[in-house]
Amino acid sequence: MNRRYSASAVGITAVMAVCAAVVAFPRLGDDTGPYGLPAGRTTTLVDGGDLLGVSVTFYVDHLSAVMLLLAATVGLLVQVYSVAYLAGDARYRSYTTIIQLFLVAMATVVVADNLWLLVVGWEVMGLCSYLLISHHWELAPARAGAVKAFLLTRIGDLGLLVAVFAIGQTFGTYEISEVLTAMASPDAPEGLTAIGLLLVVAVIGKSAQFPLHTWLADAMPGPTPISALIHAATMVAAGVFLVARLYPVLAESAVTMTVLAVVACVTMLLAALLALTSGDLKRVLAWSTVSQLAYMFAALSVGGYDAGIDHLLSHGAFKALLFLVAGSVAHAIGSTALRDMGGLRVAMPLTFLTGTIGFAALAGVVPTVGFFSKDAVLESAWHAIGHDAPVAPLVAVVVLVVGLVTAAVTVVYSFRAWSMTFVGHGAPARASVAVHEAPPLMVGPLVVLAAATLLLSLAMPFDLLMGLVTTAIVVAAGWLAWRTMSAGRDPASLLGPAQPAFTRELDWDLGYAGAGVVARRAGDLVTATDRDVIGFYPRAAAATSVWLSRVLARAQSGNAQTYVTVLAAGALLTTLLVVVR
Amino acid sequence: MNGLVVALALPAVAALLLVVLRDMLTDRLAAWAGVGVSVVVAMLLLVTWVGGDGDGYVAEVDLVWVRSLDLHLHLGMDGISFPLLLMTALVTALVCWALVDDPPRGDNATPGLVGLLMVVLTASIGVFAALDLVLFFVFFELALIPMWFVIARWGDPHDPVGRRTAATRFLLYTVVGSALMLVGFVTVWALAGTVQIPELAALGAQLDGGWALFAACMIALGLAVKTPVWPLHLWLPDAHAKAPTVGSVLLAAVFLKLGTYGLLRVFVAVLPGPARDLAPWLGLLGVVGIVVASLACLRQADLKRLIAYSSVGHMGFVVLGIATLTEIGIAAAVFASVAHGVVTALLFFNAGSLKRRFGTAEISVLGRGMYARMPALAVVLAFASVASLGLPGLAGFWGEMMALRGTYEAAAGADGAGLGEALAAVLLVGALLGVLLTSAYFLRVLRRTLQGVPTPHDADTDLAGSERGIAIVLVVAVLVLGLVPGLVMGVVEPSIPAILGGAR
Amino acid sequence: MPLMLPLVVSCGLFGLGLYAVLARRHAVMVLLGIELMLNAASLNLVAFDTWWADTVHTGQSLTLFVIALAAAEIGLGLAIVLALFRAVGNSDVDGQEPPTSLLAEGGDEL
Amino acid sequence: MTVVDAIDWTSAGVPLLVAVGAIVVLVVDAFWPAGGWRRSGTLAIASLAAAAAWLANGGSSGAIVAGFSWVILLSALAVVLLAQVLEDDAQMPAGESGFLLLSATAGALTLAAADDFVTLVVALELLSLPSIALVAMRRDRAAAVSSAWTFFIASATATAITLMGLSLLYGVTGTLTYEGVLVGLQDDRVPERTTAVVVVLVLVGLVFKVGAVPFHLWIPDAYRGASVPVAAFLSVVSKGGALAALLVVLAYPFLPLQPRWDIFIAVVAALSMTIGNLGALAQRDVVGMLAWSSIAQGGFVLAPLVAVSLGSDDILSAPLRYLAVYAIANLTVFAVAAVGLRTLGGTSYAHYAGVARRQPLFGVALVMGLLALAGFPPAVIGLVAKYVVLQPVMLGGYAWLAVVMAFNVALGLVYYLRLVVVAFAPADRVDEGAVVTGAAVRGGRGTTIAYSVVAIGVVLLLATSVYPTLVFGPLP
Repeated sequence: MNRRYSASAVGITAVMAVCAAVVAFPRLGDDTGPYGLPAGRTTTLVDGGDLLGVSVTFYVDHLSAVMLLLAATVGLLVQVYSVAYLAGDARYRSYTTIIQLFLVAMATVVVADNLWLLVVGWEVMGLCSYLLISHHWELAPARAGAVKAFLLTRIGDLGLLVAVFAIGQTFGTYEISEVLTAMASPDAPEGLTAIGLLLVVAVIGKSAQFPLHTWLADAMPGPTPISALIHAATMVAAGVFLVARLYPVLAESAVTMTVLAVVACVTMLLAALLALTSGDLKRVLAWSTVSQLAYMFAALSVGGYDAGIDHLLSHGAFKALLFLVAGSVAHAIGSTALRDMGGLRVAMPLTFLTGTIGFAALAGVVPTVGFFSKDAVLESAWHAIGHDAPVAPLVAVVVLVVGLVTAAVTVVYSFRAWSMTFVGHGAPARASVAVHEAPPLMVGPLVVLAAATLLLSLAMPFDLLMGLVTTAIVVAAGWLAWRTMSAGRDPASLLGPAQPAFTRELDWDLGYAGAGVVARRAGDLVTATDRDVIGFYPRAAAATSVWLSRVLARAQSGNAQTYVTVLAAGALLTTLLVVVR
Repeated sequence: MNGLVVALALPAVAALLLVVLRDMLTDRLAAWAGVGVSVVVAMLLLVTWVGGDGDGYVAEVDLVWVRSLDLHLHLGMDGISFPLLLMTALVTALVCWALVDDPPRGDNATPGLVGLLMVVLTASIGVFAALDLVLFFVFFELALIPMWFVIARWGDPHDPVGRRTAATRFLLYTVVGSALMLVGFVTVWALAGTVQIPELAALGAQLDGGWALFAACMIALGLAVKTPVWPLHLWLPDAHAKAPTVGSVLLAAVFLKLGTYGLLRVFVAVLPGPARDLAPWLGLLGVVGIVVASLACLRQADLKRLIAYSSVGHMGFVVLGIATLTEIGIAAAVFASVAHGVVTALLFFNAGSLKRRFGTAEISVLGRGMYARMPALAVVLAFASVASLGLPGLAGFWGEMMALRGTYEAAAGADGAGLGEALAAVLLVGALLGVLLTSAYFLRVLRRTLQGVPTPHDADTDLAGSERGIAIVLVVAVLVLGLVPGLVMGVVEPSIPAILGGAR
Repeated sequence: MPLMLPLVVSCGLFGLGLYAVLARRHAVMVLLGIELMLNAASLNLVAFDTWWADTVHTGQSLTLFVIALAAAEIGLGLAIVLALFRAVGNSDVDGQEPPTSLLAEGGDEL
Repeated sequence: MTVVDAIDWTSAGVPLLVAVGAIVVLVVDAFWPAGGWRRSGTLAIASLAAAAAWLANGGSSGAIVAGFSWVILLSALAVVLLAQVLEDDAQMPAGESGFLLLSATAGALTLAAADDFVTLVVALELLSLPSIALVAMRRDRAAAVSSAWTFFIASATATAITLMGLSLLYGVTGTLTYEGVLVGLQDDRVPERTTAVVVVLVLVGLVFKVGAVPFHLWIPDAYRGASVPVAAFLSVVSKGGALAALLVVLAYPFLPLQPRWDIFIAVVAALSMTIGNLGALAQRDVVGMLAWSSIAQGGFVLAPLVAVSLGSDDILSAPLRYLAVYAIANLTVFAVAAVGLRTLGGTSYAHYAGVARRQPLFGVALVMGLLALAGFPPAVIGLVAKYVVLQPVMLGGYAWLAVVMAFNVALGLVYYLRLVVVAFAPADRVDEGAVVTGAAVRGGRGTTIAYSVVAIGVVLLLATSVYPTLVFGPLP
């Protein structure tokens, strides 16, 4: 049953990937940077009229091409991986269909010229994310996580909606290429802070940045390949893409960029610390994703446009790899909790090898792609100090410092997760069935992504000074982590008394729960108001009518003199009426 | 032969024949006859529209009806009414189709029920096509009593008292409102000396001052009950919840649109000056409706009531769009009306299917894990919910988006907007909160019913027969409206000046 | 004769008649009351006729009509009183028909 | 010196012909008593037809009066036809009934055509006294006499008040012709407040006949006591005559005081429709409901009178137009009640449960008749009639009255529709035990004739609903 579907699923995805490649490769050379006149190609399919401003137009440039290739590659690999991972799953068919829908939506977002088209893709991605997170809808965490993911990203989406309104109002067009042209012209509009802040709200939701950061970790009950595709490589990175796409609009306002930088710094460190204390491999990876996305935003906020995009690409590769590794491990031992793991390097050598490459990239170890791209980010912050950057030098300093600290924390939690998963001995001893290497269809994508993690380095820039600094940090932090682990202590304990708070993820969810309670109370209030206040008047009117009706019927006593009394009194009163008037 | 007149008369004749020949017809035959008539009506409307020269009103007829009162049989359609007309005919066809497999209770009751539905169809076409205020009013009222019978007779079989109460409440709310509206119409006549809508719209700007405001208030009250605008919405949840599926669908898809259409055609176009005075209030009530309805939805235990309340919210967007008095807002009103008709019809058909199976639409009774128990039904319900919560790319989004955009434009100080900048900004935030809450309650429904560990039930049977066909048609319609919004916008856009002409 | 005098008398007559109609229990007294009210009007008419020196004597002619009407009314009234007496057995005018409940039982459809 | 103007035979012809018919009926019945209902009916129809022919040949003083006369004549014709149903249960003596019916009709016609308050008073009594006698004549019900007594006392008191008013009016103006009063009232020698009181006193008698609150208490008793055709007569012919007189009086002699009496009419109208509708809400008997409903309808028909001072023809004819529609609808429903009393055995709602299923004509008649009274489609004509009476009210700027009317339209629908619903109750909802089948007999020929009134009413309502010009066109 599944085999037939799987062949077609992979086939269709492959065709889509090829199409994406055909579209993308010729445009890889259009790299004009953020401020240049749009160099990409604009294609119009349907023109939706002036009033609505919706048309089907495409704008493909270097940025789109990179994103397209990333999405297509990871998508195809995930489809292949899922054939084995979800073998025997009753809902495999809907699963693959939704993945394809997701890939179409992602492609729409990255190639859209019309902002409404982008919005459509943007939210369809959110829907697919929701549906795939709740793939195992029998499980309460999956249902809860899906709802949370949808609602929190929807907050951001509303920001995007209003941002698009504002762009339309300011620029008189909804075409991105025309907006960029307007920005590149000498008489570019000014006062774009509002638009910029609204866009920041949009990306905060989609990319799970502080303060809407919690949904991504809760999205982990979804199937692991989905985490790799949607919640690591593509959808969450769409926020970064959006900032990059409309970079001139955001960069026009220092306020916007400062806010973005602050959000990125807070998220970066916070998520890294949460990753350090998490007891679940997938949650560690999720928090690390949040943290790494913050790196990208940090880069963009200090003017490191290329660094941000490079880190997006490299992160897409190594985080997809890590999630697939986690999936492979979970597939083998049936759990994603770190305490259930350990010593898997023997049983799962290939997974171990590729996982090690992935963790190394996350930690920024030479010569993985993570090393280069993270250096680029930090270098752009360094460069922003004293040069003409979108933010004040002080902000750039903060970004640099926080980036370096986070790099150290990243090393520690990467080492912690890696060693708790693969080193020592635990899982094989505890597992009821023999743990063995994942099937070839799963290992294949791991190898491909591991190779990409190493080979993409060739395309990355290199800055010697920053490389030395970060390598020093990696060595020092790695040594610290190793010392702690070999002393038999969890590196999370390095946080000291703050550790329990981070383990509880700072109780951030209480806020959302509180909002939910408030909404439900308000709902009760509204229902009661409808019933007892608004509903009172018609009910009272009806009851009064019926009562009066009975009174009138009773007044028909049949007594002629009563009637004449009323008649005479009526004549008197009506006469008075005329006199008084 | 004027296609519009034929489309108006055909269902009426069909209703008469159905009632007269009811003993000769089987249930299925009567239902198919209803489908046939509605489809023919839809075709006629389409052909007439396409054949129109696109200038002014298409298929306009203007015959003297009551000479001494200067009342005319004045009909015509333009870009505002045509989408609603077509939607009405199609939804009626689907409603009749649903009766094929789900005949009403009672011996050979379908001919009677389809006859009533045909009357409703005539009435709705009449309202959307009328260009004479009194004619508009006649058709506006014509649909009421048939609908009362539909709800009171074939409503919830488990609650005979409740369904009659709900039907009566629906009737009385609407009748009080519409009687006041008649007072408004007469006031307009007293001021302008005519009841022909095109003439009134032409001299719209001259109708101003206290009496015009009085007329506008009366008219707005009547239409607000129908739309419904908070706090005049109380008839709606009961009526929808207790009505049979066909009734709920028609109420939601067609009846509410009579109100919104009236707001456009009569309120804004005929009384632009007072409409501008009242717009802030209308907008405010619209947004309060959005928020309040979505909060109420969070606490509904009955699926049909929930969908009904969600209609209040969606109509809030329509009202908000109208209140902005911007071009985009007017377009939003029409688009959202059509989209709401299609999406909510799908939701109600689905809820009706469930109620037919389980005897109730209580979420707690329906059980969990419907994805596994009734996959097609569950997927359609999920699709409809997602469309209703306004996912871009589906029908529900564009109307909401345009209404919000109209509000944004007002907040940004667009010329001629009906809302002040500060108020518009507040309303925008409120409406956005409503959007978020809308997502929340629909996800709650999906989580409660479709997901979770399946609780198998004897009544679990997936969509079959006409249910399946209806779902397919509506899903396609939702997708088409969502993916090609320009289709409707192309029709609506040229007619917007006819509505806003006086207001500018 | 000053106009005021007949007017005052007429007012008194009318009041008296109305009182009789409203308060007297006996049917014949009620009929008498009606007669008094009609005559009060007649008195007015005649008085005004004189006061206006009406050449067409509208007041007087209407008075004649009123007398005829009064006769007809009393005739009809007495006939009804008679029928009442036959049906009920006395000519007290109140409580002829026991107050029946006009609210029939039955489901309230609306 | 001519003290009496030449008698205006053109106007007088119509009521005279009817009055002559009345006497012929009485005389013929006195000498050849065996003729029964068929003969008295035939004679009555002949005299009404003769009057109609006279009217058709221009026998009227004005268009509005002619319109009212037509409505009165045709309604009386319908009532005469309807009265044939009484043949089958011998409730009333045929000859006397025919005589009284025609006398009262003559009174109503005179009332409409009067142009002098003396004529008005005589006509009023000519209308009242036979009506009271008709109520009292029902043999099969003791309550008939007592309700006739109520009717009589109330009517006599109202007449006395009107006469008192007239005597004072005479004192103020020195004349009782309409024209003279108009001139006299324009004179401001007498304080306006005083003349206003006088005017209201005069109006009491007429408003009483229209049956408006607070002069309405006799109506429910009289309608329920009288036989159904008589109640129909009271509700249409008697009301129509009084309304005509009221319109003429207000629009012509009393016009100068319009700023004073408008509040009287408006308040009475508002009270009538509200209290009439409220009273009807509790009724579970067709005739009882129709009684209260006619009070409410009286309010609707009075309302446009507030604006007669605006003087346009449309405004003057609004009450007439409403009355015509009301007459058709009300007579149709009364016909159903009259025939129903005979064939279904009673007039309570229980007798009517599911009647539409057994007798479709009744079903259609009730839908069209009741909804026309309520002012709702499919009885479009009723809705247009409501529009017609709203027009003058709004033109006059009586917004509050219009709003009251609107609320009453809604209130009225409740009880009108209730009977429709009862009649259309599906077979499975009709509890067979609760249905009072009573003397469910196929009536004799009299019933058949009465049945034809139902059919004619239905046809008229359907035709005018499609094309209201049918009824509004011929009227001024």
